[in-house]
Amino acid sequence: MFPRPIQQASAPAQTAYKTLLPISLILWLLPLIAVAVFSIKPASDFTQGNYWGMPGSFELFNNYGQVFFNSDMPRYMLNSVLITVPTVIGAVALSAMAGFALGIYKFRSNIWVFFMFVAGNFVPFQILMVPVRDLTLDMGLYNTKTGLVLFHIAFQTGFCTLFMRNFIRALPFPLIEAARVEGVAEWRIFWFVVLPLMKPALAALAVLIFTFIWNDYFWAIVLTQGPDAQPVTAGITSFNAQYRAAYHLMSAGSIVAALPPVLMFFLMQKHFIAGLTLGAVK
Amino acid sequence: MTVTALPDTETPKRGWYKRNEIAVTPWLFLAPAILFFAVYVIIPIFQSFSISLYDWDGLGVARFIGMENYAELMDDSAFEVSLWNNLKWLIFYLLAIPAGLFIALFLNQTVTGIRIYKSLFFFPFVLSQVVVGLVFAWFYLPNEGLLSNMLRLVGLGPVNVLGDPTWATYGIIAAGLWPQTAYCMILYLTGLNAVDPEQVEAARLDGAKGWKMLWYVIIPQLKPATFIAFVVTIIGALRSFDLISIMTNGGPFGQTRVLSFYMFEKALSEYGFRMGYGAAIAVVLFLIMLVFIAYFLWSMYREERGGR
Amino acid sequence: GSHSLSGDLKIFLDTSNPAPRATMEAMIGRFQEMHPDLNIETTVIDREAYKTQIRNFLTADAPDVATWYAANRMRPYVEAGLFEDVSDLWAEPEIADNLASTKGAMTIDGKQWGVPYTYYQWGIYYRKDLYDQYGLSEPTNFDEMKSNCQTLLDNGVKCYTIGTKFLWTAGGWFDYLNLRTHGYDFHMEMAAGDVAWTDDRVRETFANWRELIDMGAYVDNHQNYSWQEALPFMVNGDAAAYLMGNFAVAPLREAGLTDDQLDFYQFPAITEGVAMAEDAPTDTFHIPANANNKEAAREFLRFVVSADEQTVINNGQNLGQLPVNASASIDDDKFLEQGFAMLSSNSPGGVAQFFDRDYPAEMAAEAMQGFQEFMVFPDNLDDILNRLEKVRERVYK
Amino acid sequence: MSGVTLESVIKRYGQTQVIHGVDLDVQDGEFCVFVGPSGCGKSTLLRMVAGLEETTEGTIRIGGRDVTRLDPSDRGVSMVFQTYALYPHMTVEENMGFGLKMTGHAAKDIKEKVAEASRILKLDDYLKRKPKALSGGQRQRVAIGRAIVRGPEVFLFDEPLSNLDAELRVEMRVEIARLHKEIGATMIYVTHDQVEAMTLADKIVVLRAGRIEQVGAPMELYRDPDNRFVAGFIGSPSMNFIRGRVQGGEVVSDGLVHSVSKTASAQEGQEVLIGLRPEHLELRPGSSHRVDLTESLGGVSYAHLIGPDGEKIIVEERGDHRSSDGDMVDLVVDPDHMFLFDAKTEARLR
Amino acid sequence: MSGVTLESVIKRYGQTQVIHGVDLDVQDGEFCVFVGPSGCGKSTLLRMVAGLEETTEGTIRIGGRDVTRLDPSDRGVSMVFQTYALYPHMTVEENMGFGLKMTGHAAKDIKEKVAEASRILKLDDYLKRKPKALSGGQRQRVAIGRAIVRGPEVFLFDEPLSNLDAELRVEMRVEIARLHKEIGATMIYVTHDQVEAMTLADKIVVLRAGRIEQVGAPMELYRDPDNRFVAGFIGSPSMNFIRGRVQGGEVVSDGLVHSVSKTASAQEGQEVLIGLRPEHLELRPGSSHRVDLTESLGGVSYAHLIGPDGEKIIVEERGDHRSSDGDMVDLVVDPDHMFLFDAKTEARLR
Ligand SMILES: Nc1ncnc2c1ncn2[C@@H]1O[C@H](COP(=O)(O)OP(=O)(O)OP(=O)(O)O)[C@@H](O)[C@H]1O
Ligand SMILES: Nc1ncnc2c1ncn2[C@@H]1O[C@H](COP(=O)(O)OP(=O)(O)OP(=O)(O)O)[C@@H](O)[C@H]1O
Ligand SMILES: [Mg+2]
Ligand SMILES: [Mg+2]
Repeated sequence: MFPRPIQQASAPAQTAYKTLLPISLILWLLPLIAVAVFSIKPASDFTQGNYWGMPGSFELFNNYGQVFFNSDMPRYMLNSVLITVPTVIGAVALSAMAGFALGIYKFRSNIWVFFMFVAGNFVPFQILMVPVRDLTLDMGLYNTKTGLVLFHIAFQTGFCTLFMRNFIRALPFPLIEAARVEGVAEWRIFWFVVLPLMKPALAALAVLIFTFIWNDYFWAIVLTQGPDAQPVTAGITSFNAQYRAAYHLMSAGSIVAALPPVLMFFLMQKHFIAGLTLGAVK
Repeated sequence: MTVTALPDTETPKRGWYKRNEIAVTPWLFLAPAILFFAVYVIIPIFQSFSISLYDWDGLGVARFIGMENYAELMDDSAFEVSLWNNLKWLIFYLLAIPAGLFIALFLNQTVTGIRIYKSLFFFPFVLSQVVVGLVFAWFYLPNEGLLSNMLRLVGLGPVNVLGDPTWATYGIIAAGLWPQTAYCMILYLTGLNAVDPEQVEAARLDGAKGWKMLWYVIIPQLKPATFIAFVVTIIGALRSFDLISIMTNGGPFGQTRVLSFYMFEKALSEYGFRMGYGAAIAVVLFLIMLVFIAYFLWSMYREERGGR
Repeated sequence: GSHSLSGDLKIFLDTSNPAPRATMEAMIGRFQEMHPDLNIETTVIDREAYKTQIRNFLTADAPDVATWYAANRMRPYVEAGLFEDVSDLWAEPEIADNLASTKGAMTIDGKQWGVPYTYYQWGIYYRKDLYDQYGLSEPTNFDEMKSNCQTLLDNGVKCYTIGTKFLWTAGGWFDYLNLRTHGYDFHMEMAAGDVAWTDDRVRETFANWRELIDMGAYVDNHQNYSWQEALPFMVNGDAAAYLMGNFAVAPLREAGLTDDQLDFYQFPAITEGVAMAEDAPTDTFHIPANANNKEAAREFLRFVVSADEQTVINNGQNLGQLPVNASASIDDDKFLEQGFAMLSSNSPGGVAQFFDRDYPAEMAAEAMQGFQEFMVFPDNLDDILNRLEKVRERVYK
Repeated sequence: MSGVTLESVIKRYGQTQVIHGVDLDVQDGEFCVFVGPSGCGKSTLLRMVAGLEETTEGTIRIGGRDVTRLDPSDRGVSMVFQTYALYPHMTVEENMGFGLKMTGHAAKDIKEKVAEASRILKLDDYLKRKPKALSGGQRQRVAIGRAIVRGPEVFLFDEPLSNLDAELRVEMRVEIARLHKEIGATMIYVTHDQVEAMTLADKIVVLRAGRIEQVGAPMELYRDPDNRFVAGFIGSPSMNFIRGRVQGGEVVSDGLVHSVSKTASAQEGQEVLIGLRPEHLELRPGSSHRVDLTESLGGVSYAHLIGPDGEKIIVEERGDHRSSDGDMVDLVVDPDHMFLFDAKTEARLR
Repeated sequence: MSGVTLESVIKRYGQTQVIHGVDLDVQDGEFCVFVGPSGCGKSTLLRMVAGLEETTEGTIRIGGRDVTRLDPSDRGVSMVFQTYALYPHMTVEENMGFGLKMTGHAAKDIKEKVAEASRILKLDDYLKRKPKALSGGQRQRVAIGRAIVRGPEVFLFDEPLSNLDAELRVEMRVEIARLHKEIGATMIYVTHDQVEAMTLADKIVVLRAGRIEQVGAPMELYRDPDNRFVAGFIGSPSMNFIRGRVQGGEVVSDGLVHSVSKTASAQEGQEVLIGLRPEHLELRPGSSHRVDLTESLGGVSYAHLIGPDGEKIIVEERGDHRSSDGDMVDLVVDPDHMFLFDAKTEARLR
């Protein structure tokens, strides 16, 4: 293990390390802590220039109440859920199938189809902006959650397929051969053998895609408008436009918007990190 | 175990699908993904190429103008600024890699609670860039901002990071480095986990210590993690949009634009009606990215040839 | 409403700030009462976002009524055939007679493409208490303006607050400096692309502006702030005045400034003999060409411009702006009264819409960015003007 | 009858041919072992029988039926993989019954067959466990159980024991031998462990580079190899080879103190290789060979000799007298246990 | 002089003690092998000598110097790891020279030493390759080369051959033996393969659960084990154990047809275990044991017998007569080759 376990170091070094840990963490998360503190401050703190001091009064309920009951934030949050969840399901389903096809079968164009997904996954998505917007308009899906969902599914499929295919490829191939010898039909192999084994990958990917989509801002502003369809990232900017310079409310709004992926992260931490590294390092 | 117990399958009575099951199945499984991907990703890339040859305001009729948009780009100082900023992003965003490595090394210990520390250090990556942008914009506020306040403590004047064209881009990059460093850190943490402990021990017997150990033994073994960190960081750098949009909206006077932001501005923003011009910028961005995509695919191809 | 309407009526609004939003919703409520069978659906979109989204919903998911702005700002949509020709409404005597003053701003190619619902004066809102404290009075010419400013600066107060992050506020300063230096006609010649940005007359305008900049008249770091974020400087007394539209009054009052502290004056004269001209942007309602319920939409437009509604929605409790209907009455709000007086009697030069409404979009975008740069780095002027000239040559091709 | 017959079977991967026309007849109920060095095509051949690799040319028959173009599942074979290939998400029971379930057998039917296989393999206590919770040997048994359940005509094993440690390997080897006795099905077994080959096989097929070198019962190959390759491959430690020449009706070699009588087919003057198994050599004090190194395992020790030409020879020693490093010795050869091979073709000279 | 001395060496991981006070003296130039079952502490002990594990208590001396608290690189030891632990990103040459480079030797110097090691290990052709492009045996050689280059006083090996296949293992074993002869350094070698232990060691240390059971030369342990554990551990196949009792001055057992004379220290009436090595047993037709299975490896075969009480006994058979499955036989015991152990303490009764 590198660096050397701190347990083998001298006692002062160990103490130094253990004190340094929380200090560095606080420094690292300072911006975030600031926002959290902002979000419970009263408005008067800001007009009086008390940005970084102790809150003048404790306004947690007021501020968050304002966000939840006096703004469109709940609607935006709901939109985000309605966009994110179907996208996750769709992208994971499509890519599981595609990953299965690319990971298990040998056919001549296999690698090229695979590369198509990989390359597509890495394009700067801005290049898609104009045509995708037009396409969505043409299909009558502009400013609908469906339009956003369809696009996200398609675009995420590139990344997910890369991930799934590598995962499936790392499964022991004899499992598939054993099933074939036993006379199991191909789609049943997918359903009964491969899919159950992909559970960790599915979970990891689902969490990962969830945060990606939840945090998407660019496509939200390209393909949707207004609280009917826009997710919370776009919502937060209009929320901010509304409460410009009302830092306490903006902070509360930002924290509310950031909460679901953060919760997701803490609940599914193991899968999440597995996802990042599986998807990436393989 | 008699022959009669076996299904009578010798004759070519089997259906076409059954006979070609292995050949057909992958395509059935691929069909939906390919369809979606083609419609929303592949075809639009080519459409963008074609739109870039038109003068089109997105409302009326498009007019074919050949390479004129590109010719204009050559002479567009805002484009030049964006290009340089993209370069800055590319270079300085890569700082996330050593920074991530550093933090990973710092955290790669087994003391109580270290898992919590690791996840909290990773935390910024989960936040939306919109939130990160807001947070850092406040952090940088010229008078009230925490940064200025801290500088004041050490006797330095307040700085207006985002208002100063020479510093604004770096300020945004620094904001971007925050989550990106967290990402690289996680990659390196898992990479460090995979470093063969016996090799570290062998190196200790060989007398390698500290930096020498890191440089000669550890870093070379972290190559896969470094490669991925490199890829995601490059992609992140070229895609940077959210932060700029939130933190400076391209300003002051357009000095923090990058290509992706500039094309959005030209094509879809309040005063932007030039779809063709925007598409041309996107194409340039795509071509830059293509260098990296090609490199990535190439190294993947090399690996694949070794595989199954 | 003479007869009852039915079906759906989709209305898109960009009045996202709390006060205007409430005003509009209340007005729509009254319209709803008159037409109970009509199913009205209102969508309020963030004002900044609205500006980019309008072209999408006009082509795709068109509402029946949408807010927008007059003059050049509506030209792209008119030319793309996305707005309904409402010349028929303008032919109705009720409108023809009462809205004559704004007809020009709504006219392109001899047809009218919408109706105005409000307009407002621009001018300088200032802290009367601070002026009094330092013994200053409302300036009437540039020299007074500068000397006032110097006094304030000597006392550690900035003369003007401004937030140029979203650029357009700088456009207001250019408008006024240019209108006062060379007059309305020159300003409009420039808008039409007939004057080079490198023209000496243009440089004169910038030279005047530079005097203010060099004095340090503006708050520092204005490039970081939106117009709302610049308000606290004035509220806190760090800056004494704000060149802004009348919509700034509401948030300033909300922030605690009383009418004793807050006052208004017309932007002072610069070049002697140049007739005073003002910016008075007009906000408008349009019927998208793709609307479904154009009958109801027309009825709604009639309703909006009616004298009664104009009186209500523009009063001090609501928009706090000026009614477009000549028969409407103006609220007894001191700013509205001053504004109305100014526009009706003291702007012989003419009334402009606003920089980004009078100038073509692309030109406006580049120019306002240049203004911002100029305000931070006045030395870059030559460079900026050359750049703008290049854009002009392309845009007005 | 359900033997397996290969007729001129050829396998090509693109341009490279890896199986060069193999003819083989495995009798019903026979235990046939494929051995050969790594990469010689053992697995490929086995997988062709299973139907997992397409047969490029030739015919494969199982129980008389031509199965060359049939799907794996239609051939009536079961296969046990080197890595067991157990479905990790299913219990032992489900693993064994999975094939039957997928091909639409009744649940009761499946249960019965699984129960029987589990009885044979003593897996009753583990039926509800997942493979992860089993030891290597138990996993191996489940893999075999899964093969049994389908009641195939032919069992195919691809190095089934190579992932087990030495001790378990011995144990499972004995168990497979018992299983074969008990169910009597035809079995084809790939291994590179020659102890397994020798102890399990009714018939050993020695492969080299995609060709069959020799087929026969284990002791047949040990006693009567057809060529140098087979002779060297079967038996451990390997047979020693000494260069020699046929001269005056006898075989002479610098490595041997005395010449020995030649065999019938050796020609006068022919260059030959003399094959001598370590266990058939004796040492006596002498001068021709030097003991370079001795390794003692207790009951037996191996003396590594260096001959006059520098060739290396291993001699097995038992009993109480063992030579020690540096001794000079002569080789005593028992002519009955000597093999002659042509030095060029490496074919046996009988 | 550079022997290794351990004095009351103890290792604890937190609360659990895994080495319980080991005293050991390895002479300069000696080849010392640690054997023992998995988890007995072989690796731990070796790594304590290397300095890779801290020594909780006790003293370790190398060449007389107390190195207990020294850094690994300052102890003058080199280690060869089970997985070779070659640096994958360096060529063979760089791998071997890395240690010298780290300690600041001149490039020329390094080159020379690498060249010499590479000559000894015949690695000249591979110097520019990366480890990935080498076979297992070659990698092993590089690992050894890396150890040699540093010119240590003591070589430490932790199961260096366990990742090689059977054939290569034999080859490399011989090579390590040669290397020891050639450079004559002190070597400590961990293995669980008793053939390696027997053939390589000057001195075998048998460990069990963190304690030394017996230390001695290989044949000493084979011929004169101190207890049942050592007796069962040394020798392959393992010694057979039959329960017996001392009765009337003789040892009687159901498993033996005839009773045999007891040894001096066995008490009348004592329950004993009779240890019999497979190679020291002979069979003759009889009735006490049934031949359950025979395995023939050519020169030798093993008969698996089942005794009257169901106990299993393995007998090695050579020569032309071999028994076959199902034969009923009796065991013929040579009293000289019989060991007695106390049934309870399992100590040898001499
Ligand atoms: N898919 C393939 N494409 C090309 N060549 C292949 C392929 N699969 C196997 N081969 C080649 O076929 C030959 C036989 O391989 P096979 O796996 O049958 O050997 P084996 O005898 O089983 O070896 P081992 O004992 O190592 O398992 C090898 O030379 C191998 O390189
Ligand atoms: N880091 C550790 N913490 C706690 N116990 C440990 C640790 N490392 C080893 N042990 C314990 O110490 C004992 C000896 O382990 P060691 O690795 O030395 O055994 P070994 O004889 O080398 O076994 P093997 O033959 O399997 O390599 C084992 O019981 C093991 O569980
Ligand atoms: Mg094989
Ligand atoms: Mg060990």
